[in-house]
Amino acid sequence: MKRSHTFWALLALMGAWQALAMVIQRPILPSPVVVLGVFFAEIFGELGGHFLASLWRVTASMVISILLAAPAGLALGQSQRLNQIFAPVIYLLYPIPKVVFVPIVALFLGINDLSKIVMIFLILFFQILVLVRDQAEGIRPELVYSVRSLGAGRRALFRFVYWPASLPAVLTAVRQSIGTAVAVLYVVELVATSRGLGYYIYIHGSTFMDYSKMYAGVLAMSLLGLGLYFLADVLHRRLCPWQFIR
Amino acid sequence: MKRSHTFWALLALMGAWQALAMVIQRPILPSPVVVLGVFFAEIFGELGGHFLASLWRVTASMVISILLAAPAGLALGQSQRLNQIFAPVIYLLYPIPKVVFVPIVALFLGINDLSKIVMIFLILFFQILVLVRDQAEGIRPELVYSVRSLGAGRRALFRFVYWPASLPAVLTAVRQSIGTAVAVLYVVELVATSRGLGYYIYIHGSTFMDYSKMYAGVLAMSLLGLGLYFLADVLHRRLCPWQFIR
Amino acid sequence: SQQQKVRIAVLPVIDALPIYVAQQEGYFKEQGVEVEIVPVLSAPERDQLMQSGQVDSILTEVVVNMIYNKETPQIKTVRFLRTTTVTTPMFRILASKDSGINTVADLAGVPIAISEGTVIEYMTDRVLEKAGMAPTDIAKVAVPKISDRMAFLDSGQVQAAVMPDPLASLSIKNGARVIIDDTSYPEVSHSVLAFRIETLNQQGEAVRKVLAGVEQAVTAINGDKTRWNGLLAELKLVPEPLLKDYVLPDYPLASVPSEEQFADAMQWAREKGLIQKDLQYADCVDASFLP
Amino acid sequence: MIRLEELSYHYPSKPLIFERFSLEIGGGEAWAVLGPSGCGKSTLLYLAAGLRAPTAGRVWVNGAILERPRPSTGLILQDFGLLPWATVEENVRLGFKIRDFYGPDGKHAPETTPPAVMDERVRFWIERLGLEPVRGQYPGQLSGGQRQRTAIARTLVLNPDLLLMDEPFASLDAPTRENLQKIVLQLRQESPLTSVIVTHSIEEAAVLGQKILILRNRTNRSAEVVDNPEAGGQGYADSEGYRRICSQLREMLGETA
Amino acid sequence: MIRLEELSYHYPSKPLIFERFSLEIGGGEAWAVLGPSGCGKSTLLYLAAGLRAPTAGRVWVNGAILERPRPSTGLILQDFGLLPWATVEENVRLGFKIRDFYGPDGKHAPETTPPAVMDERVRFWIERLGLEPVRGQYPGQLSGGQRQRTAIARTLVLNPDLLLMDEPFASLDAPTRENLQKIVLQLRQESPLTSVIVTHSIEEAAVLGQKILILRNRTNRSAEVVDNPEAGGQGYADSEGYRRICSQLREMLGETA
Ligand SMILES: Nc1ncnc2c1ncn2[C@@H]1O[C@H](COP(=O)(O)OP(=O)(O)OP(=O)(O)O)[C@@H](O)[C@H]1O
Ligand SMILES: Nc1ncnc2c1ncn2[C@@H]1O[C@H](COP(=O)(O)OP(=O)(O)OP(=O)(O)O)[C@@H](O)[C@H]1O
Ligand SMILES: [Mg+2]
Ligand SMILES: [Mg+2]
Repeated sequence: MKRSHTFWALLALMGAWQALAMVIQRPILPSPVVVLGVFFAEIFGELGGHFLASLWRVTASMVISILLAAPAGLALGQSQRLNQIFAPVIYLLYPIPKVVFVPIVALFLGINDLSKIVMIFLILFFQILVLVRDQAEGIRPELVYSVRSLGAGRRALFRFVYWPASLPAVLTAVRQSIGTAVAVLYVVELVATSRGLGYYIYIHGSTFMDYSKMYAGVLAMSLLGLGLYFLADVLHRRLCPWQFIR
Repeated sequence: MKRSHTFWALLALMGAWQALAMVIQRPILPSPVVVLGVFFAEIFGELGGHFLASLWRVTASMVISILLAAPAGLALGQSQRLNQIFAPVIYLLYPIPKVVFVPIVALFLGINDLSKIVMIFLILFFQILVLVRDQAEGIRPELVYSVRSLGAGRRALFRFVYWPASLPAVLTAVRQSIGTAVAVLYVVELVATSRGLGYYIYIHGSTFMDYSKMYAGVLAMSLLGLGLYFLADVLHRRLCPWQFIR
Repeated sequence: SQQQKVRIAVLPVIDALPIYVAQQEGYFKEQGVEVEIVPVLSAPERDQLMQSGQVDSILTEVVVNMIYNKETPQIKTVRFLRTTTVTTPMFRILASKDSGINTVADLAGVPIAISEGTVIEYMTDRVLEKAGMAPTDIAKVAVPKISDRMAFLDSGQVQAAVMPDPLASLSIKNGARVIIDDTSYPEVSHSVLAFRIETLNQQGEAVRKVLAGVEQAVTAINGDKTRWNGLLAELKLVPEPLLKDYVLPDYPLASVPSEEQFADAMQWAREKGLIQKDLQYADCVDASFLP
Repeated sequence: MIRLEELSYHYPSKPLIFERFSLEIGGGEAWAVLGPSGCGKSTLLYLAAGLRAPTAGRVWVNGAILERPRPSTGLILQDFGLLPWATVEENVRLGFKIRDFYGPDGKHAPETTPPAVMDERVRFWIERLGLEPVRGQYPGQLSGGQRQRTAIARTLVLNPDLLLMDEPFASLDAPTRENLQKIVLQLRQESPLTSVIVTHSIEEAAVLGQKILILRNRTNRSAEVVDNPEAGGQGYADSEGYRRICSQLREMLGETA
Repeated sequence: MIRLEELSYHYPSKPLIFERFSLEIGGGEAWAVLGPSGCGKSTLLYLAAGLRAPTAGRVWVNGAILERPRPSTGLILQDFGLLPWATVEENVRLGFKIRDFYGPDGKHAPETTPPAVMDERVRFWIERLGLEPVRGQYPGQLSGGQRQRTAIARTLVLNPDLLLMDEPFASLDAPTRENLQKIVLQLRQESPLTSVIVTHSIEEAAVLGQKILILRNRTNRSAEVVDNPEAGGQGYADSEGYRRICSQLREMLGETA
């Protein structure tokens, strides 16, 4: 991703938004010009604080999710037996809207930052798990054979084949998680908090009906995601240099 | 996935649930025995109707999402140039909580089934797009060379290499979408509808505080997802037989 | 002349009963107006539908009406739907079982779970002030979903919360204690029916008919409170475990918030920063459509 | 048929493999390319096939500058490039499918494909290469030699007028290998075929190459060509000339090793 | 060293490749395996390496029933099996990394690995196989022969006592190939190495195999073995005995073709 492309993309989106706003002509979709004004006025003040709170929650929950879901996915992808046992459990739990667990999580963890991070984690976990598992399942058997012939057992295969082979999938999972994690802030940051972009958008969109502020919050989310994507791209180049040779 | 495994998985989850319920001892988590009773009493009546309404919405939105996002993902994965142009747009739009678009979608489509399907579609689209794109990017160049040497241009490469090579990723995307689509019913089916499992869970959990009915609804969602997963597995075996040889 | 449909977005609360009754009993039809009830599950969704022009009318409250109108007048309150009466409170401040809170004084500095910027917060401030609490002692925590508030109260994650009638009874059943309710200050708690101003201008006649239908329904309900159990069960406006003992409140006859009520709510809304400038009563409340 | 004009090529941030390298391969000629591992033999074929663009200079094929792979060039890749999701038969049929896909537009497919004979040709080559027993199997289920034969069948089935082969018989046993060499010689008699075969076997080069190009493990600046006009003749492999060419080649290659 | 005892094997829903097949390979012997494409040569190596379990019968290696790959068996796969995400050097070092990972437990790694010499051995083999110029490259950037040499280096670096090679020199040019054959002969002199090489080259089999096993393209029921005791001797490739063995092998294989 190049800076210039990002700039043009932003500009194009703003253009589309402006056009849509002019078609709709309603307070629910203010013009991007207005929103940008509000955004720059607020980002160094109130909005900035919400941004940081959300950044922390998103990052923490993503790190935890990847650390738990990626190895679990690898383990399942590696062993047909394990997968057969756990697949139904995953498939039963994945479709449950995790919001219903808010009170239960709060019961154990209280209504603090941790419980919000855990909520995001619950949403990300299955998404990453399924992706990494499916990827690990598709590894070419010849690779496995060749490394087994060098003496590798289950654990070493995991370390030297399944893990590096699944790294690109893990990075795809990271990209997906960024999108999902930021988006679900809106659900998670409604409960017993007054910090975070989710709260900011909700309070301005639903309580104050101040749509230009609400969209300034949406813009902040967008940019929060974009920043994390830049990081993910850098990470990808670092961790998988072999994917970038031509 | 075998039937017997699914059965045991269900049983194990029920056991865990029962244990948790006994620890918590609060109305917010009723015992699975009670919930099962309610479930079987309701599923052939009211709950069944909600189930069907949700089934239709989930299936329709998944089909639309796959049909639009998979080719788009392939196109971006195939061409570095296209990807460089569109990646920032995707990354800016993906993290936006799509719920904020409810009024805009309603404005154009009214408050009917279609607008709900479009909302689910908006959520699934980016998730599938990113996955399929990343997968298509990782295709071994030798395959591309060999097929180009047979005379294939861009379109034929798409048809004969990128598409079949990405089929497994599309099926992973289908599995992820099932989980996500069913879970977001809870967000989408709150607006101007009185049908669907999302509505059922919300109204019983948040308005009537009838937690056993709410969990009967959660169970129905879980099973709706599971059923769709069975379908996805069958599809996978049909479409990618080469992945199942040992 | 215009036989257009009037669409009303309605929350699943007992306050909406007159509208459902008018629909079921055919009062709207009798009046010659077609009404479509659009059920919504939460206030944000209701407002989204209104903002995108998908409905003409909403079940709401005066503070929200003011927020709608803070830039330009958009909607007007045309009728009370429910108010607190001396006998039946709308909202209660509850303390959790093991909190050790028994009196209003114990609430000082204890965060009370509320939903921000709504009549619930307004009522909490006013009722506690009236009971002698210093405004600086009133602490609040935002938990917009009633079910979350209830769960948190129940498990002690919050020590106090505001619950609406009739759900408050459920919490009480589970051991929560009533610290104070709004019967001590009945002027604050209410819900209203508000219409888009364009609708009022273009379809005034239809609005009048709607209100006439509601009036018929209110009279019918107040006249015989036992007749509606079937409808209540079907609509599930009252949780099942409470249904058996539940007594419907008295619904207000044709009326709108007074200028004093409006002024007090506006003062509160300005202090809270919900609105930035004073609004005209006439821009927000309109009694002229009442039968 | 092929003219390399002052061609230069290097992989990104790697040293030059070819620099102002010129070569002319006439129509109907049979060439072999020999050289140590890593000297650029495969790269040369990629360039001639239009799969890689030269860093400088030009590649002409049939009087036109090569800008994209020609539909009637047949290329057999060193690592086969079989589609893992297609059976042997589907892989062999792939070229026809691609032509069907575009229709005979002259750009992706020759203008003159008689589609009727497709099935017959597929069957013919599958049988000819002994792939009948595995026709329904996926590449993952094939032995090395079976994969290689599938790649050969896939190319020959399209009846190319220019055949570029990258070590096509490397994983085949002696009888199969000799049999396939015979097939190539035969094809050349039946049709006006130009062929370039990359091989690491000196004997194979001597049997199949009327001209033998030798590449070196450094930047190749000019073409070093050994003439071997009698290649492919009846009983040539037992002749004195053959043995002489073989030892000449061995000597030339030994130099670099 | 290796004893196949009444071994049967077939791939799922495929005909039997081996049926009650018995064979004994003594310690220190050098074997070659010849046979037409698809006859089961690679499969035999997979079985001997412990990567596939026989359908019936048993494989003994060093007096123990083989149940998992032995750490001191070296296997060179036909399709190399290089890790695409590791450079040449990292691929060569892989075996050591795995041993480090487990520590010398006797199960995954021999009990006696002196880790100090690791770097030295890696350097030695990379140089010996001419991989120095590409040591930092990924497999996707290598030529066919470079890949093959990397796979060879990866195996030899571990100093195996049993070396199983599946067409290890197939994509190498003649000088490199001869050079590597010499290396294998040399290894055998230096250490008590048992080796089995699968090849499609009759000459290679005759040069390297003291015993030559011939497999057929049908169910193999008994081992057909040609003795070639002088293989590997100085100047053997020019001797009369060599030529006789070669033509005998050619005849035996020709029969099946
Ligand atoms: N994709 C690539 N990126 C960078 N370098 C490459 C790439 N492909 C090949 N090379 C390098 O270019 C040189 C020539 O490679 P090429 O494949 O043409 O060799 P070759 O003559 O076919 O060798 P072999 O006989 O071993 O197949 C080699 O040194 C190789 O390392
Ligand atoms: N994974 C597999 N599944 C099914 N059949 C297989 C599989 N691998 C190999 N076969 C079949 O088993 C037979 C023996 O294969 P093998 O790879 O051992 O042959 P080979 O003797 O090594 O041949 P080559 O010289 O061509 O490499 C072949 O007919 C092949 O089609
Ligand atoms: Mg090559
Ligand atoms: Mg083989």
